[in-house]
Order: sequence, then structure tokens, then C-alpha cells
Amino acid sequence: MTFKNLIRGTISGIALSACLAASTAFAAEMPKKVGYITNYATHEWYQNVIKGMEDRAAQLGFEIEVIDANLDMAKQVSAAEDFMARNIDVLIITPVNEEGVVPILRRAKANGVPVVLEGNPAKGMDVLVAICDYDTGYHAGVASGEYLAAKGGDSARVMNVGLPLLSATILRSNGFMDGIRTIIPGAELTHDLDGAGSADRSQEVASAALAVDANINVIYGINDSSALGGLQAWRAAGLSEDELLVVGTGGEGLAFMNEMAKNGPLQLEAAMFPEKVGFTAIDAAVSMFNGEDLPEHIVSPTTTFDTASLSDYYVLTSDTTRQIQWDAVNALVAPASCMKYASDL
Amino acid sequence: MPATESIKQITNPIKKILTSEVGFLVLSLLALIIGISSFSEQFLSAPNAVAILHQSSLVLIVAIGMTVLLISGEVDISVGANLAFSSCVVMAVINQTDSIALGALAGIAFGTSVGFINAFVTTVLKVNSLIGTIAMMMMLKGGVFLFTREAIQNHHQLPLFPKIATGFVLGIPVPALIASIVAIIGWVIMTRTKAGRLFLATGANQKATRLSGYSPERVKFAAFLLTGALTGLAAVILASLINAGQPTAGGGFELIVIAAVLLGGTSLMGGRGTILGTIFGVLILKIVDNGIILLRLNQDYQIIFPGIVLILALYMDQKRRGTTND
Amino acid sequence: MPQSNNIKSKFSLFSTSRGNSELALIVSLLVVITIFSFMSEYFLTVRNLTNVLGQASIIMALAMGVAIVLISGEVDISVGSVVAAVAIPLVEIMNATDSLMLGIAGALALGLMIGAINGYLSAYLRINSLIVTLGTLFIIRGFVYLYTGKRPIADTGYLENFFQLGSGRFLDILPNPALVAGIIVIFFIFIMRHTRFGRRIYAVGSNAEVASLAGYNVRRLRFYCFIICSLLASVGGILLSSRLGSAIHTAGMGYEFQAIAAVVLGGVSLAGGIGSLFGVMLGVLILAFVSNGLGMINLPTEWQLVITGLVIIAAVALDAFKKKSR
Amino acid sequence: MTELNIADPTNTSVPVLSVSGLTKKFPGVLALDDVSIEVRSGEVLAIIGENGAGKSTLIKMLAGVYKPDGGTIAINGEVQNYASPADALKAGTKVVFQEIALIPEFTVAENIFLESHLITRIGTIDWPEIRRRARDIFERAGFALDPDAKVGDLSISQQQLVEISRALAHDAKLVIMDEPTSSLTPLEVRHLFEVIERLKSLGIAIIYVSHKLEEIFEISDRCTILRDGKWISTQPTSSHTNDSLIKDMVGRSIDDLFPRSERKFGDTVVQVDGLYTHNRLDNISFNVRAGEVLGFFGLMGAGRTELAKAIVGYDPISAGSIKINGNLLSPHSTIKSKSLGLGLLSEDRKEEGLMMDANVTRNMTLSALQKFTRGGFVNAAAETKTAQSFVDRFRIKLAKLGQPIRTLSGGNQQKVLLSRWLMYGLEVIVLDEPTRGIDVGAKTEIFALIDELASQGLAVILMTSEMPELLGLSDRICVLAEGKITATFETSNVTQEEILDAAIQ
Repeated sequence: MTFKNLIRGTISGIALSACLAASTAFAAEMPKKVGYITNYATHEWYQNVIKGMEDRAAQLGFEIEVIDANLDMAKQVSAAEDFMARNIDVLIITPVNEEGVVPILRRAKANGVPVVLEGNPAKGMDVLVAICDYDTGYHAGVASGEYLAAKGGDSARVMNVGLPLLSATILRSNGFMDGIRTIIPGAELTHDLDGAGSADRSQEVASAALAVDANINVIYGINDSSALGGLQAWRAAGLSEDELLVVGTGGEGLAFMNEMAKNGPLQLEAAMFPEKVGFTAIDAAVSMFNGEDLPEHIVSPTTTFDTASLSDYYVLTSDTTRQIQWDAVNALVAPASCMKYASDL
Repeated sequence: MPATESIKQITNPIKKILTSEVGFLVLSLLALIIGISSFSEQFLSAPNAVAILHQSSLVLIVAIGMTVLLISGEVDISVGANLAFSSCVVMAVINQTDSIALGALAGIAFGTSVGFINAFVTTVLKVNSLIGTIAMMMMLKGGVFLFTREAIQNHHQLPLFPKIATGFVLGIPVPALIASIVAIIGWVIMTRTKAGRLFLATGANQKATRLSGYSPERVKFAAFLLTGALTGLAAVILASLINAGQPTAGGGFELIVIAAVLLGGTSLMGGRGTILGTIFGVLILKIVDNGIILLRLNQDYQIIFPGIVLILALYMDQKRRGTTND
Repeated sequence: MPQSNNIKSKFSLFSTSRGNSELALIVSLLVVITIFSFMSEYFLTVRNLTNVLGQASIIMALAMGVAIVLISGEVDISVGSVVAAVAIPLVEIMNATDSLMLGIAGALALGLMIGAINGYLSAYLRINSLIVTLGTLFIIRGFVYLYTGKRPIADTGYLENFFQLGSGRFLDILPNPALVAGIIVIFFIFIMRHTRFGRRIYAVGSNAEVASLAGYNVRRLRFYCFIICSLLASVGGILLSSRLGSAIHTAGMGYEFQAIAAVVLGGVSLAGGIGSLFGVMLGVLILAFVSNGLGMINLPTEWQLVITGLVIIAAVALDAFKKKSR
Repeated sequence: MTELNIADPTNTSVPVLSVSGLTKKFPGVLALDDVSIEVRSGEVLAIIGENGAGKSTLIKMLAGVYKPDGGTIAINGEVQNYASPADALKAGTKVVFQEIALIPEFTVAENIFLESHLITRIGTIDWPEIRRRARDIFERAGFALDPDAKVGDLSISQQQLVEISRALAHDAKLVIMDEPTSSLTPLEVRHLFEVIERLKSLGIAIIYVSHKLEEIFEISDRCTILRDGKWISTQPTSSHTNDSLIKDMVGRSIDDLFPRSERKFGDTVVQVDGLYTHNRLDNISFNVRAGEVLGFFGLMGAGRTELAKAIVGYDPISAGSIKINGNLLSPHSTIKSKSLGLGLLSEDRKEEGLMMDANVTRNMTLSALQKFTRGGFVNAAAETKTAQSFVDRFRIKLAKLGQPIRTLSGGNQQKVLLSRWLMYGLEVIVLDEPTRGIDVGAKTEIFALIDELASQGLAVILMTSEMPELLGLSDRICVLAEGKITATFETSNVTQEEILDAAIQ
């Protein structure tokens, strides 16, 4: 089933990329103004999404304006109003909340402004550009199972440093557990924590959980901050790092690269390539502007890499900057649709 | 009716014992420990104790400063944002200089300078400190992203740095040791020194303090600087604990700190409060927090319980004192 | 509306100090609008200006309630959580009954209950209201998380009038939320100026003892203020929910700070008894136009936070300076 | 209200107020014990007694603030059962408290109708009617008040008139005045007495509570004396002498209110030259010698408190110099003035003196902390020992040093605050209304203390509005009017009239 899905996804993904590339290459008209309302601009993930958008827009010869909702749904609605008041050509939105964005979509439609959603689907949307959260977690889970099995392990006891506040992050956690169980059926979710997505809080809750039961061998974090916070808690408890596997998600900043460079417990990273998401969203926006037909869900690819293959995708150019390796990322294929969506929760 | 109240206090010896500043808190803490440990045997285990101490340390260090500040009659809402910014400064300077000492100093200096600005806005510009430090919180939350776009990593991988916060001295976790030293110094200052008397006097009656030949502004300045410096110190520990400077850290930290201080019996109006009370306040809140994870309760209770505990504690405190705000 | 020289002189722009501070606010608002008009061609358009009125409506409703509580000499910082809480019965009842009116009734009922709890604890049990509402801020948010499981609750029936309430425009020009907020503002300005109830709230906040001697039931008046505040926060919650078409567990976070900042900016004293709702309205609009304008010129969030913080400190410091030099 | 019948104080009709067997208990204290009084229409009954005699408890029961534990209150023969102060007002009793019960942000007219704003038919406030009715009252009573003025901008005496107007607006039959002259200038006191006469002529019964015996003799018809919560006597005032009143009040006779020991003046300690502040003081210059008491007299608003606060560095000055033993007070701060040996005992104990929740020791040692401090640490044992010595020396009545200061009487609180400076050891002390709100017994002790300090060589600057205190304590007298010194006298050869003349300029 999953395999079939994968194949199907791969095929249609290739077709789609081709179609997108064609449409943008030959598009006669470019929008003058594209507005992006981001969820949380100060987060590394969104900074890289914005960077991808800016780079792509610059290639295509137009500018993109960004307003940050700063995690406030009301501010997101206001930002949409502001953009529409400024006669924007296409609107890209990362919903703060998938239900809260529904009235915006309706109003944009009434105003004749095409909308591309990024991240989360919502009722009444035309097109969504997003990674598959469940799939990302799932593949990371499979990779983890394989990693453990390769080292001769036959049991997995997992501490999930999660974020139940958001459906996307719940999907990642669920996917990870489902994935790892395909290899190690007896994998056990020993701790299911709410680390609030931040390193300090993750460290705190993980410390308490490890005090209860430190008999785990996998820490899964729904983002890099959560994974690293969990790892710091492990270190603070003075536990041996030899048998521990830490799996991060996102690959949004430099933190995971530094940690992976140590070749310590952080061996696997479920990378989600925010730059690629931004890139793809701009292409979709151009297509929308030209009134082309697009599938409802354009999947942006993700992959799980280990310490060895990290450098295929990202290279540190200085202490504070990194360079995405576009060739490798563009070569990744994404499925046409995800295994599970928020609506399946 | 002050006269009657005093008589009530004198005539009822049982009540008198209960009115001791920390008696009620000690009882609550004991009840919590017994309650949680009877449901979870891990509660009293060494690793859990270390975990509680680590987490309590950060809050306690800042809470000591906040206690002094509230006693002086002012408040600082910006400590959470200051904590995050300072932790970034610590890591950035360590990356620049390869020196942990310089990084720590820079973090404390940054925290102190935020305290300095808060003090200036409050005592010179005469802006109500609640409003002034809310504004400072906004500016720090914005400013930290102007300083760094993302979490600052330990670029040079100095292995010693993360070991500071996770290390032990004489079997005591380092952060707990630092927090204990801070608390003891705070306790000595508030109970044994002239400075402590002036913090109390300024909060109790600012005009009388001025007429007695002191400068309430200087006293408040000192309290803000102390709070800022201790926030910087906590930021060093935080950066060491997570081995990074995290611009998004410290969310809601100010509320936990203030809740702990108030729980410890310090008056919002100034002029009354003890360091001992604050220590118990911090421990109670952090043990509740820890117990919820230990007992595998829904973590959402972690924000519900402190709210209930806070209201209840203040109500009990008021009952015991027999006073109201009227 | 009974008008007399007395009232005219009291509220005319030039004759009293109160009038002066309102004049200063009007001038500030005009300055803000003028500056942004030069910086963005889209700013000074009917569409944008009316948009801002709609966007400000939620904070406007909250600020009116917070101002009334502050004028009565208390404080309520739980309003942000109320915004999130009331959306739950609103949407759940609408989904069950297909009736917007029943949903609104449910939301207001929950708001009434929360207000009654805050009011009972603060006004009758005389627990410091800052702490009570700090506690309920946590508690209500916690229960919202527990009930929703941190998932949004959608308006599954797609009620047209629910959508229109948040997103429609009155006479095709004024956003409906702005209309609701406008009615609230006018109604409560009138209540506070021209009814016994309103005048008594001012008297209670100015000097509770005097008010009590004049035969006012101080506790009951303050109790009502908490209920009004919570009901107005509920209206804010209903408006926000209708703009979002759903009940969202994170809604309204941090709105208490925004509301208090606007209220203080509008000239209401944190000590009670002083301030006008007209001034509060101007305070809300100034912050709303600053926020909108900064967005219009594409200033990033971090700069918006820094500038908003500076605006608040500058405004309050200026006010303190004026009072001092008077 | 409209009928202006001239009442005969000796008539035998039903009294406006008759109180019988009134008793009030607080936990551990019998605050008022079986007190009975009567007041008739058009009569002024004075009630006097030391602090703690039960005066304010009695007033608060008459005002409906406290509920009696026994006894009855009847107005015009009808027994009342007040649930709140509003009930008492409805029944016709209006109390003008010492701390004026008005809303400063409201206008005069609105304050008059504070109990119950007049409303229109639709329930909104009828502002024109409120103003019209206020004007009517002012006309009838002869008050020069502006209904639109903000009460916060009025003087205390004008605010009292607003309070009395409230009584008239509610057709009060009984007006109770609690220490009405404690913040008034002599001129304002005269005006108040005229108002009282007018109220009498309107048939209103008046209870007048005061410490000031000369006022009692002037204004009251009869006089009730309370002591320790008990009724002592009610007699026509004319049958009393000053001494008999004091004797009944304190239960013992006070021979000499103002003891005066031999004072030897030393060198000039204080030199103030050309002092200005931006809103009040105008070219103030004077000198004080060691061992001398320089009294400053002035009407309300003349600038006494402003001068006191300016010379100790509490309030800023715009020009002029202050020298202590030749040393300039610069920078102009209380820190510097303290180091030069100059300190102020404020007129407002509660707001500017006491730390209410702190204990007696902490309150007493605040200024002198440095004396017990070594390397920043306070020696608590030495501190307590010194505090105890001051308690003994000044006979401060308390249970223990650790008790909160708010539980002490006003007189004892004042002694603690005086000790605060004496423990520090000043060269010059500025006393601003040092006996405000203190009963006669404690006053005498404080007078003696001031005299003793002066005879030991302390320079004393005394700000007062009480003529007996001024004449009894000062060696020289400066009179302030509108921020200027209008005259300086040697106390030995000046009359009250001369001083008042200079003050009214």
C-alpha cells in the first residue's frame, strides 16, 4: 500500500515538476506583486522559506513582499486585508491555523486574488505547496529502524519531544512511530512530551521524563530545537551517549549541522528543505497568476539523511551561513499526495 | 481596623504560629512531596532531584532579583525576553573570543544593561515599571532577531561550555550550587545588611525613605540592576544547558518567576517579602511542573495548576493575616 | 443627551487638563496617519482606513473592558484567554443548532461566568485582582487546551451570517466588526459619562472609602466591572472567531498586554479613577495605525516590536513629564 | 429645608438626635460603653476627648459606618437601624469627616449629588439640574463656590463647604463635624464659624468634635466629654473652664502645657539666603542659632510645608542657598542635608513618615542605620538595644519592639519618628506640624521633648498653624504669607493680633 503510494507519488511528482518547470519557463506574464503572509518570520524555518522565495522571485524578475503574522491568527487576517488593499497579484499564506484561514480564502476569492497556501491545507483552497509531515516522520522512522537494526538492535524505546499544539507536528510524531514499527514492530513510545517546539522547554520536560525512566534509545524531535533540547537533557542527566540515537526534523538552521559534525548521537535528520518549499511556492504563484490548472497539493520533497550524506544537501559556507545544494535537492522526487493529512487525525 | 487585628494576633497563639512567613509554604511543599512520591516512586530518585534542581535554579536565580525588586515596589516583565537575548549574547561572544569567561561576563553585562535601561525608564523618565518593562519586553523580543536571525550555536564546539551546567561539584549540580549561592547572598542582603533595609524601606514608604536621607531612586536602580544581572547569570546557565543561544527562549518565563515570588509571600505593593519564601515558591511551582510529567498527566495542567495555586496561596495568606486590600 | 456648560467645559478640548491629553492623542493620531500617508501610497485610502478600523475592533472591545476595570481601581489581565475560551461555545453551539444567535448567547454566558469568577475573587474575597486574573489567564488557557485538544473547532455549518459578522461590510464600506466596536465605544462612553452607574465607577476608583460613605456598594460595583470587562472580551472573542470562522485555541494570546498598553496610552491611570473611554479609543487607534502602517511599509516584525515598545515608553514618559511640570 | 425657623436651643420638643446606651465592642476592646447624648435643633453640641476616648467610634455609628452592639440611635424620636452611610444620610445625618469625603476629579456640583445623581426621565444624569440645584444651595447658604470647579483644585475649607452643601442638598437635620479646623487657617476658621451660625439659624443640629479647646468655648452650646469609651459629662460649655475641660478629658490636670527651660543660644547654625522655588517660595532668608526654636507661622497655602521640604532638600529650589554651619547644601538632596545634620519631621505621618507594616525598631532606626552598620552589615543587637533606650527615654507605650508600628497611637508613632532623627543626631530639626492629630496628653509630652532638645543645643525650625504651640515653643517667629516672609518677631514681645496681621497681608 505504502509502496504503491510511493511509486504513484514519484511518478506524478516527476510529471508535476516537469509541468511546473515548463509553465514558469514559458509563462508570458509575470505578476508584479506577490505577497507572502508568513506564520512566524523569526523562526529559522520560515526565514529559509522566505529566502527560497526571494531567490526564485529574483530569478523570475519580480519582488515579493512579506508580512509576518507572528503566530497571531488575527494578525494574519489583517495582513491579508492589507495586501488586498494594496492590490496584490497573488497571495501566498502559511496559515497560523488551518481553520482560521478559511474566511480569508473566501474573501480573496471574492476579490479575485489567487491564493497559494503553504504548509497546511484548508477548506476552500485552490492549491497547497507543502511537505508531507506524516511522510517525513514516517521515512525518518523507517531510517531509524534500519539504523538500529544495522547495529544489531532489535528494540526501540522512543522519547518523542513533540508539539501537540500543531497538527503538522502531531503528524510527524505519528509518522515516526509508524515508520519505525515497520522495521522494529515492538518499538515503544516510552515518553510522549510537549516540548513547545523550543530548546529550553524541551530540555526541561525531557529532563523530568528521563528522571522517571532513562531506559530509552531513541529521541525524536519534531524540529531541531526539540531534538537538541532532548539531547541536552540526556547530557545533563549524565547518561551514556553510546547507545543513543537522536533524530531531528526540519534541518532548518545550523544547529543540527553542528551537532551532526560531532558524529554523536544525532545520526539522522529528516530534512524538509524550506528553501525548496519557498521556491516551489513562487512557481505555483506564477502559475496561479496565469490561470493555469494546478493539482490541489504540490508536494515539496523531504528526505532523511545521515551524517555522511549531509554534505550532499547542505554546505557550511561560514560560521553563520549555509548553502543549499540545489542540484541534489531538485533531484529529490516528491509524492503527489501525502500518506496522511491533518484531516486524518 | 488595625487595632483589633493586632489584638487578634496577640491573643491567638495558634494563629501566631501559622502566621510565620514560611510555615504555610513549608507545609504545602511537604504535602506536595508526600503526595507525588506516593504515586510515583521515581519522584524521590536522584536523577529526578537533579532535574528539578536544574530547572528550579534558572527560575530561582531570577526570582531572587525579582523578590528584591518587588520589595522595592517595582516590577520587571522583561526578564523572559532578557534571558533569551542574554543567552544569545553569551554564545555569540564565546564564538567570537573562544573564552567562556568573556562570554559569561558579556551575558551578565548585557542583562545588567537591560536592567539599567529599565531602571532609567522607571526612575528618571517616571514611566510605571509595569508598562515600561512590557515595552522593554517587546523591544527585546524584536531586538534579539535584529541581533541574530537564528539560534546561535557553539561554533567552536568548546566541550567545556555545555559541561558547566550539567556538571556536579561535591555531588551538587552546578546550576543548583550557583542558585544556592545567589539565594544565600540574597538572604544575607535582605536580612542582615543596610542595603536590605533600604530595599524594604523604599517599598514600604518611598517618601519617608527620601526624607530619611536616602535616595529611593538609587535603591530602585540597584534592584533593577540586580534583577538584570541575575537574569544575565541565568542566561549563561541556560546557554550552557542547551549549548546554544536561543532567541525564542524564555517564553512565559517572567510570569513563572513573578508567580513564584508572589507565592512566596512577597507583596505586589512593595515593602514586604522574604527570600526564604521565594525559595519555597520556586520549589513548589517546579515540583508541581515536574510531578505532572512524572504522573503522566496531560501537560496542559502545567499552566492550570500554577494559576490555581497562585490564587489559593494569596487567599490563604490574606486569611492568615486577617487583612484585605480594602 | 443632556448637555450643559458644565459638561461642555469638562470635555471641551482646551479648557481642562483632561481635554489637553485627549487633544494630544488626537494630534498624535493625525501625525501617525500623516507620516504613513507619505510613506505608503496605499495607506491613506478608504479601503485601508476602514480595514484598520475592523482590525482594531477586537482590541478595542477588550480595551474598553480593561479600561472600565482600571477606572474602578482594579485590573483584569485574563482577557486574552477569555477571547479564546468564548469561541468554543460559540462555534460548538452554532454547529449543533445552526443558529448564530444561540452561539453568541452561549459565548456571552461563558464570558459572564468568567467575569463573575474574577469579580467574586477580586471584589468580594478581596484577593489582589492582578494576581487573580494572572491566575485565571493561565487556568482558562489551560482548559481551552484541554477541551480542544489543541485542535481548531471549525464552523462546519458555514453559517453565512457568521461569516458576514467578521468579514462583511456595513453599507459596503465599514467592516462589521468596526461597526460593533463603534457601537460599544459610543455606548460605554455614554454610560461612563451620563449614568449613575458610570459616575459611581469613577468615584469607586478614585476613592473607594468615599464612595462607600456615599452609600455605594463598592464591592458590587467592582464585581459588575469585572463582568462588563469579561463580556466585552467575549464580544472581542466572538468578533475574532467570526473573522477566523472557527474557534482556535491559541487565539488572543498576549492581547492583554496590547489592551493595557492601549488603555494606558489613552490616559487611564493604573491607580484608578482617572481616564476617559474616548481617550482609550484614541489609544487603540494609534497603536492599530502604527501597526498597520509599519506593515504597509514592509517593516519586519522585529522592528515593529521595537518601535511599538518605544512609542509606548515615549508616550507614557511624556505624560509623566507633563504631570510633573504641571 | 425651605422653612427658616429660628430654633430655641432650650426648647423641650423632641431632640433631633437622641442616643441612648450606645455600645460598640471590637475584639478585646470596648470602644464605646453605654453612651447617651441628645442634640436639639439649632444647637451645637461639642464632643471632646483624647484619642481613643471613643469619639470616632461614636461618629462612625451615627454615620452608619459601624453597627452598634447595643443601644439605640433615634432621629426626631424615630429609632434608626442603619445598614450603610447612605441610610444615615437619608435619615438626615451628614458627617463631615476630617479626611474630606469627596471625589477630587469630579466637579463641585457633581460631588454635592454624589449619593444620588439627579436623573432625567430616561434615567441619564440631569447635569443642568444638578448645576442649578447646586447654585440654589450656594445662594441660600451664602457660599462663594463655583459649581463647575474641580474639587481637587479647591482648598480644604472650600471642600468643607462642598461637604456642608451636600448636607443641605439632602435636607440634613444633623450635621456632624469631625475636627473640621485641623487643616484650616484662622481666617477660614472664622468663616466656618459663620457657616455654623447660619446652619443653626436654619434649625440644623450640629455635633462639633475637636481637640481645640478655645474653639469649643467659642462655638458650642453644650459639651460632652468622653474618656476611655465612657461618657463622663454633658454640661453647658459656659459652665466649664479650660482647666476643668482638660481635667475631665485626661482624668488628671495638666499644669503647664508648655514647659520652658532655660535656653542658651549658640552660634548661627542655619543660614538661608534668597530661597525661591518655581511655584511658591519667594525670596526666603533667615538664620537659626543653636538652641533656638524658630517658629514659622502662616495660613493654609502660605508655604510652610513647601519651605520645610525645600530646606531639607526634598523639593527642588530654583534659586538661593542653604548653609548648615557654613556648609552649602549642594547638591540639593536629602542625602546631603542629612550629612550636614539637617532633617525634617513631616506633617503627614502616614504618607511621608511611617512604614506601616514594619515594626517599631525598623521604623525608628531608618535614618540612623549607618550607626549600626559595619561593612554593610547591620548589627541587630546594637540596633535593638538603642531602640529600647529611646523607647524608655521617651516613654513610648508599646508591647514589644517587634510590633507593627500601625498598632501604636498617633502620639507614640510621632515619638518613634522623632526618635528616628534623634538617634541619628541632628544639628537642626525641621518640625512640620509636629502635633497634628495627637491628643492633649501626648502633645504635652512632645512639647516638653522639643523644649528639652532645644535646651540641649539643637536648632529647631517649627512650622505650625496653631497659635498656642507657636507662642509656647518659639523663641522667634517668622510669619509667612504667599511664599514670602512678611514679618519676624521676638516671641517675648509680640501679640497674636500682630502675628495674624502679618499672616493675612
